[in-house]
Amino acid sequence: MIAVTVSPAVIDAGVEFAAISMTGAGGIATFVGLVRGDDGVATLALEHYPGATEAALEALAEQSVARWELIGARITHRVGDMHPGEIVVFVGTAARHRGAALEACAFLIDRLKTEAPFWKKETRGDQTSWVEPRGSDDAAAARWKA
Amino acid sequence: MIAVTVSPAVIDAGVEFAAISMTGAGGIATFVGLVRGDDGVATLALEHYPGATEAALEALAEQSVARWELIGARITHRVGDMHPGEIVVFVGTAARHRGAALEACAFLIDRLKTEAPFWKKETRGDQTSWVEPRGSDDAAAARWKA
Amino acid sequence: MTIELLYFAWVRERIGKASETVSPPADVATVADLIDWLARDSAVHAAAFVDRGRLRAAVDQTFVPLDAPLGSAREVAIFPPVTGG
Amino acid sequence: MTIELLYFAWVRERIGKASETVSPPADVATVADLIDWLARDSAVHAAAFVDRGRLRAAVDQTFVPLDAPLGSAREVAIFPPVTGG
Repeated sequence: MIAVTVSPAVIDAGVEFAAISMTGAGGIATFVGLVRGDDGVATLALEHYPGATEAALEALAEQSVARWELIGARITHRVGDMHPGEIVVFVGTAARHRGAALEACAFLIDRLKTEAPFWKKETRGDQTSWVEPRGSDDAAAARWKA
Repeated sequence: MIAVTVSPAVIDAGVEFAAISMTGAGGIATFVGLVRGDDGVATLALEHYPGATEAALEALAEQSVARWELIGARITHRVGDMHPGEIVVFVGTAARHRGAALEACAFLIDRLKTEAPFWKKETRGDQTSWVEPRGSDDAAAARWKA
Repeated sequence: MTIELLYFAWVRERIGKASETVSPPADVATVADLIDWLARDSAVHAAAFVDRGRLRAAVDQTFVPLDAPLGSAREVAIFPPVTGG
Repeated sequence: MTIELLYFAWVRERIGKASETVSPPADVATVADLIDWLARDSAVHAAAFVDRGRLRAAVDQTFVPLDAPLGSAREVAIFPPVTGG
């Protein structure tokens, strides 16, 4: 079961978790990225490339399901304006065994960071700036090369 | 923030997630182990060693917080009788960066499996049997040796 | 050849629009050629594209290096490195 | 020396009780000695402890190998390998 959603709607972790756990799997791993409350960002704006984003996320989900024999993979990514404490992205994986679920979850968030066309803009006070890509993200994504 | 709970109460993933995400961290990783619905188990009974269990889980949580500089670690483990689809264990980690949260989450569930005094008994039809330890669990735990 | 151009993030902001339709000449064969051609006659485009190393592209929604051929592309997107998740 | 013994999982089931209080003689120095001493006079204990390789122990709630000294232990737990999570 693959489910990919890109939307400006607020992400409810409970709803997301319920969806990925309905697979009857023994292990569910999730990663949730939130707008951090500790570095002065008042608003985080997420821009994306409609159509290409969903395709990129679906391709990643399909790769993860094939590579780790997942029962389910779920990616829900918010776009538009959001605020500290709100969820930017939910990644959930369901598998018979925990190792597969945990690895696939790390794979999805690492690769999503470098392959899906999203761009973040932060507003701090009256300053607005686009987030610069991080070399550590490229390194994290590269470790999953098959 | 370390929170360890061992209890016969039903575990609500939404409540657990809300607790670990209240830390203001940028990344939350979770692992949830459920009673599998696909292998004929009608009842899973979890026995534990009161006192020693909580101490073992708290020691693991403290190790994870120190090693990955976590903002929070939460372990909630159910004991007593439970049924397919119900949550056996919730592990949640909160960190500034996703790599720390994901690794610490995998560490906690791997080590919990081999170091915390829990024992599982499965009932299938009218057959009851204690779950045998798996060599793969020992291997998974061993990879975290510092 | 008619191409729908899409811009995202600070590329979009610097160019001042999210999309435009262009008809480059036949000798514009790669994404890099297209960027050069756009920059040639427009100071705004030239400024947005000044640091080629910070540009990424997709042709018909597939991510490609800047030296990739346009082929019979209908949609070309130009944007900074992605920063989602 | 008075020791509170705790049994868990199938060790508990085979012995038929969750705990008992014992006073072993002074030459019972290790957990393995304690197991041998319990098995010597009780067929039920002997049967529960027959496969030493499948037994684990904790002394005063600290996990130890079977050859660990009892010291001045107040609580000794004997159980199978753990299978939680």
